[in-house]
Amino acid sequence: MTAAPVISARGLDLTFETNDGPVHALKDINLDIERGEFVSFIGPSGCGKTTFLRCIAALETPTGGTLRVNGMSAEDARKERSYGYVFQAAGLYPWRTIAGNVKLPLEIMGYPKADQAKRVEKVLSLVDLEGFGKKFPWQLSGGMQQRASIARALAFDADILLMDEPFGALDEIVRDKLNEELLKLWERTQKTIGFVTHSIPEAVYLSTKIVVMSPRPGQIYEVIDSPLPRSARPLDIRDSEEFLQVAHRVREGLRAGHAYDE
Amino acid sequence: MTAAPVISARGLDLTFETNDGPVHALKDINLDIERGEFVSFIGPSGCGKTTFLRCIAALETPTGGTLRVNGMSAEDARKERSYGYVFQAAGLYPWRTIAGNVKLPLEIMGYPKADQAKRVEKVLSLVDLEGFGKKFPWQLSGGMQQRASIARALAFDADILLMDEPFGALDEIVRDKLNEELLKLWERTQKTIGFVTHSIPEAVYLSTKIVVMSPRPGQIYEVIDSPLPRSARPLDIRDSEEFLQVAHRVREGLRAGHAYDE
Amino acid sequence: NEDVTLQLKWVTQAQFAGYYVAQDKGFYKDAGLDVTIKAGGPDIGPEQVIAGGGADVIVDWMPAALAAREKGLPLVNIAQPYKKSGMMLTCLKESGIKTPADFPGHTLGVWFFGNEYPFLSWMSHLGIPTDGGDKGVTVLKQGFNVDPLLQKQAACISTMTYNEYLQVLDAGIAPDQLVTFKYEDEGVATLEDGLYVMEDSLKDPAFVERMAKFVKASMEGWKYAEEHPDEAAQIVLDNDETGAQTLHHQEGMMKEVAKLTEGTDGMLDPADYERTVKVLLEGGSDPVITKQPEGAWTHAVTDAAGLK
Amino acid sequence: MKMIAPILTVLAAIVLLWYAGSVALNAKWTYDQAARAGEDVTISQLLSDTMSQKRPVLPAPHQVAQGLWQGLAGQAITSKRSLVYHGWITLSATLLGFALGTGLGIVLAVGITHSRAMDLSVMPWAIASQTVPILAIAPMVIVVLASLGVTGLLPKALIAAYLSFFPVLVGMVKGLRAPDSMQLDLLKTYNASQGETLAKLRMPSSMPYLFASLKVGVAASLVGTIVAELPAGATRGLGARLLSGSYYGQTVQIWSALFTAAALAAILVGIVGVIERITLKRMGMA
Amino acid sequence: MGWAIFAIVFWLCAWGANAWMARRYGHQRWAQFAIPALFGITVLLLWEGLVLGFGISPVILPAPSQIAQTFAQSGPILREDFVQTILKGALSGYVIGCGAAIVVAVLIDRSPFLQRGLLPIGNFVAALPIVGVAPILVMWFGFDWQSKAAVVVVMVFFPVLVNMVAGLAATDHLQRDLMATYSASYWQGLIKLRLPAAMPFLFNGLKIATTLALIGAIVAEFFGSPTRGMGFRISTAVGQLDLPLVWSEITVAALAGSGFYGAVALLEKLVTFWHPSQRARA
Ligand SMILES: Nc1ncnc2c1ncn2[C@@H]1O[C@H](COP(=O)(O)OP(=O)(O)OP(=O)(O)O)[C@@H](O)[C@H]1O
Ligand SMILES: Nc1ncnc2c1ncn2[C@@H]1O[C@H](COP(=O)(O)OP(=O)(O)OP(=O)(O)O)[C@@H](O)[C@H]1O
Ligand SMILES: Cc1ncc(C[n+]2csc(CCO)c2C)c(N)n1
Ligand SMILES: [Mg+2]
Ligand SMILES: [Mg+2]
Repeated sequence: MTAAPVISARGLDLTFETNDGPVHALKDINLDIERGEFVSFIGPSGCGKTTFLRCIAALETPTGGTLRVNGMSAEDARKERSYGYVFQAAGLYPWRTIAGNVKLPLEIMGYPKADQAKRVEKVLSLVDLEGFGKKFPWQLSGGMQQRASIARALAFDADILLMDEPFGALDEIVRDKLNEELLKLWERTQKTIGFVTHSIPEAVYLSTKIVVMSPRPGQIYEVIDSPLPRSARPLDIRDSEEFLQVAHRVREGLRAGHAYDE
Repeated sequence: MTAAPVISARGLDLTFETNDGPVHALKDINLDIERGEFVSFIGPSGCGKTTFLRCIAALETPTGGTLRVNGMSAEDARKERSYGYVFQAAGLYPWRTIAGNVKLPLEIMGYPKADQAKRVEKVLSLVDLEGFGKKFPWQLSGGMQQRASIARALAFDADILLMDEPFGALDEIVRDKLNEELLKLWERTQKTIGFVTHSIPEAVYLSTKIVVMSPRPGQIYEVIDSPLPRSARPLDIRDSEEFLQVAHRVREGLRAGHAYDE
Repeated sequence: NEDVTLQLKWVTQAQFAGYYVAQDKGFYKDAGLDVTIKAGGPDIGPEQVIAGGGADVIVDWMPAALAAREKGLPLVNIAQPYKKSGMMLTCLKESGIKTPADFPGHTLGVWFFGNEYPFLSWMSHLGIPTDGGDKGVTVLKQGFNVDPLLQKQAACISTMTYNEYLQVLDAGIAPDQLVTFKYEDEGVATLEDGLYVMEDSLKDPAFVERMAKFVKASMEGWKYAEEHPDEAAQIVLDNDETGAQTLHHQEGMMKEVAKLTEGTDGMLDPADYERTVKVLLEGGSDPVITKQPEGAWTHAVTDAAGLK
Repeated sequence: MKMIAPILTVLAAIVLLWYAGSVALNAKWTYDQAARAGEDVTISQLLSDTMSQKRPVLPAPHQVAQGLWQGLAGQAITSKRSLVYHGWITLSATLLGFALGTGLGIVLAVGITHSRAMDLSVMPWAIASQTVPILAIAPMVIVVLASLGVTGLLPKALIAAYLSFFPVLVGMVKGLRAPDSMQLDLLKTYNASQGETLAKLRMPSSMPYLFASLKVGVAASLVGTIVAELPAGATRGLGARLLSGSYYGQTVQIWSALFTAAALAAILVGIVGVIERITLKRMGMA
Repeated sequence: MGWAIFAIVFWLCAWGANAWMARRYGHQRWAQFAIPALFGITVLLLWEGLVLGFGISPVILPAPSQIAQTFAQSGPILREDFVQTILKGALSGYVIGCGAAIVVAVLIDRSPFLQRGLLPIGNFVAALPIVGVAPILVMWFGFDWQSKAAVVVVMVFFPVLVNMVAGLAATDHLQRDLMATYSASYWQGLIKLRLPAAMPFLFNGLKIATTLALIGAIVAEFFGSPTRGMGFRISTAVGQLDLPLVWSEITVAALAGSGFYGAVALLEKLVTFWHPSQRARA
């Protein structure tokens, strides 16, 4: 490809200093993500998926290597409001209603008032939370809170969508539905998506590229390019031969990552 | 069966009052759970799984119906320390280290000091967190926090184990491992286990009984008794015909529950 | 030795030199007494202290003592070391005030906390309202010091000849820049700094005897202080626990105080008492006391002390 | 070093403003005096005079510094003119009062969070108690206590405690109620007793509130002691120094005592802050 | 003696009744008034009983009945003083002082430089004892209510500052990270996140400040005032041994203070309804 990658990491390193000695969370990460790609991260718990996503969003400062986003530093990209981020925990503000929480980024980014209400309504219905706009976060179930936080990240038009296990607390049916919706959104908007998941089928179903990571120190074990067609992925593609092959490769990689562990 | 059920709900009802009108979270729940059963709850997000588990643990007071645990009220059972509870969110105390969090119930229940340290070590290694005892919760990844909270509930010997999506944030490999460990523990200790999950295979693999719930108002759609053997369930049982049949039934139930929704 | 606790009306200063001298020179000890002198302050009502049993005898001004008596606290004057009143109103000449007739329209600083009675009597004598109207004066509750005058927040302030007036001079304002009105000269003087005890306690002859010794020794102290003002000032200074006083100021104060205590042996002159009562009763619409007090003084103690 | 530069900068700014204030506020007296003497004032005369008045409205910084130096270092520390001597007297009562007040505040807060009867009946009266102007009843308290034979440090400490218990009470009630329902539910499943819930959950999570309250409380305690020193005979302690300075218009003495008191408060607050940082750090919260 | 015994017995009974009421009806509205009221009546009765029973002199401590009488007779005086001290002195000082503290807390929070430089010095200045400050402020701002308001400003500043600074720091990592991903400006982060999160702390400070404002305004009048105001009246009445009037003024102060505190607490309930400490009792 000729266009410069949207996200490009070279020799990225990150070590946390803790009371208990340093933790080497990321080691020598090299990765390019092109515009419009859908990249999934998968790997054992604690292998640095969240940390890497946070580096991309400039929430964490790498202790080594370089990271360019949209041709600038991650920090500058953040200032340009290039990211929509779905955190691993919902992190809703308790003093705002669900609708208020979803509206928050719109207020901050200065969307017109009328547009705000429309968008809130749209994304809330996208995640099946119509009618819950006026409730407060603590009045919602865990899965509903997670969906609200997804709605919050989808409410505005960010170039790059970073999602940290967004569907972890959802049942298969909703998950399938949201997977489809996400794919539609992605096709429609040509966003670049970074997606952390623990579900191998989910990763394979959604991604154009799957990054398998291994822990201690967190590093990239393997990058698998999906041979599945880029657009038009019906849910039953998951029974196809190709799909199962990729899934198998991912599972092997994951297992190997765990083996590292021992 | 002749023995009285450990948990017995009759016509259980629960309505939350909110700023925005009442929410009917549980409606006419009837369910018996025998000693030593492993019961999974599955259902769309917001259907009342957490609420029902909380009722059993006497953390929520039903607004109607009766609920008996071990032949007494849920409240009395709680006072007898019959429950180990894994919450949907990890809920670790931020001012305690991981080991300190796991030790908390042991301190409260007055386990001898020497025993405490041994148990903490044992359960931390059970959930693969050896060496993280001295870290604080915010220094751990999401999945590690969840595992710590599982360790906390397993550290002491409760009769009844209530687990609210304990493995939601874990990858397949760890999940499989912990599933096996949990089954072993269950067989060894003959605990009664209530288990909320969104994963159909997980529910089928683990349970003797699967409760499928549907939302608005939350109610039991179907109770499926597993035909799988009670003990000795190797992981590959998941490829067996019987397994797939049960899984299919559960999926149908779940789908029907969602249909309710529309 | 017998114990006596004396509660002063104000902080340790030469105003109470006699008692400190008597203590320091051993006059009390010689009389067989162990005297504890408790300093006062702006928030200490000696009347309250004696009512609460915190003192045997107090130094008080007669207007306050008589007012307390009417309120149901039977205080009795047993001796009167101060013959004359040291109170006055000090005005800046530049305010244009020359006589009391010029007061209306001006702001006057007054001490409250039981010290406002003489002022209020005087104003009602003059027929000047104190409500701040055009024809009357605006009254300020003056704090502890002379700043309101220096800052020109008030045209006149209350001063004692022996203390605040000296401070005004000390601050750098010459006497010829000031106009003063002594209560003594305006015919509204009331008795200050007398010794008072609870009426009940006088029923006990032993107590009268003890007070007699106390008054006698105190008067010896006063006489000594009048004769040795500089030494007395030093003694006062030594007794000041705050360490705030200066010798210069205490010496000045002692000299002025001596002018007020001279010419008395400590026995209350009934004529002075009558004059004080008259001034207080004539307080206009809001007199300090409403009826002639009964039994508010006694010579029993001074007689027993042999002061003549 | 990171601390010093900003403090010095702010300090320098304050001193400058202060000098300007001295000149502005003291000018009136200079002009008045000149008018009385029939003289004119030049700018340089104005500057030098306003910064060296005996009874300034606002003493110049160097005058206060001189007074402080005199009071702190210019005397034997046992001398009645030593600010160290008076400061110690105030400090000892402050600490005793602070300990009593903090203890009372915490005990009441614990009671209030555990007993609805106490919540409903004590809180309104604790509030009412604070609206009683302490300076008004302090003399009576001192008189009553003295007649009961309680004298010396204790009456002052009691008044200091009276002022400092309230901030601690308010903060701790809030702090003890800060744990969210999941944290409480966890302990419920263990059937933890109220005492255990207090020790293992409520206390730790109230720490940020507690320390904010302690800082206010220790300052309040100092104020209480100083207030109590007035009617206690106004003989010893910084309160007495303040007051007696004020009788004799010794502005510099007032300001020196004031600064000593404020420095004491700042040090006490600073100590609480250090303890806070250490505690929170050990709790992994800072 | 009989009086005293009766009072103590009544006290014990009322305590029992209150505990019972709180347990049974603690969540009902009437009980939330009845319980503190009964408690208050008990205190007053105990007081009356002890004063009568032990024959305590009214110049030391007057009986509540006597105070009530004076209170009823002194309406105009009490009202005049209330307006002077509370409405003019305390309230204006409270608003200015709390406002200033909030602004300074935000400034401090904004700039690490100021935080390191201003906070220690802020601690210092704001911890100046009222009795030392009051005479100086009277000298600067005159005898009327302005100087009282200035004293109140100095008094309330510190508690509000400390709490507000603590409150502005009371957000968790996740909440702040969210703002960072939106690249929210400083002010947006402040308004949308840190101010709401600081509210539970701020209200702590504001509540403490209500009572401090009253104390400040009243005590400042001890150091010079016009011939009205609660502090003036109290110190004058103490000098005149008119203790029932003193306690009447104190009653006014207590009522006003409780009302003031109650109003702020109500506002707190409305603003921080989402905080666990408020939700738990809802
Ligand atoms: N404290 C509360 N106040 C008001 N409504 C509540 C409260 N807790 C739960 N609910 C409502 O009760 C319903 C059931 O919630 P519950 O948490 O039991 O769902 P759940 O089945 O556990 O869902 P999930 O899988 O998403 O965790 C939801 O509609 C939720 O909004
Ligand atoms: N703030 C921190 N301080 C210290 N160590 C940290 C911190 N955040 C993460 N770590 C450590 O970094 C490693 C990687 O954490 P990270 O959260 O990236 O894992 P993850 O891949 O997202 O795991 P999971 O799937 O469980 O969420 C872990 O070992 C964790 O303990
Ligand atoms: C609040 C206050 N009340 C009264 C006085 C007056 N006073 C009582 S005794 C005495 C003699 C010594 O100067 C004086 C002046 C004051 N100054 N301040
Ligand atoms: Mg993670
Ligand atoms: Mg749930």
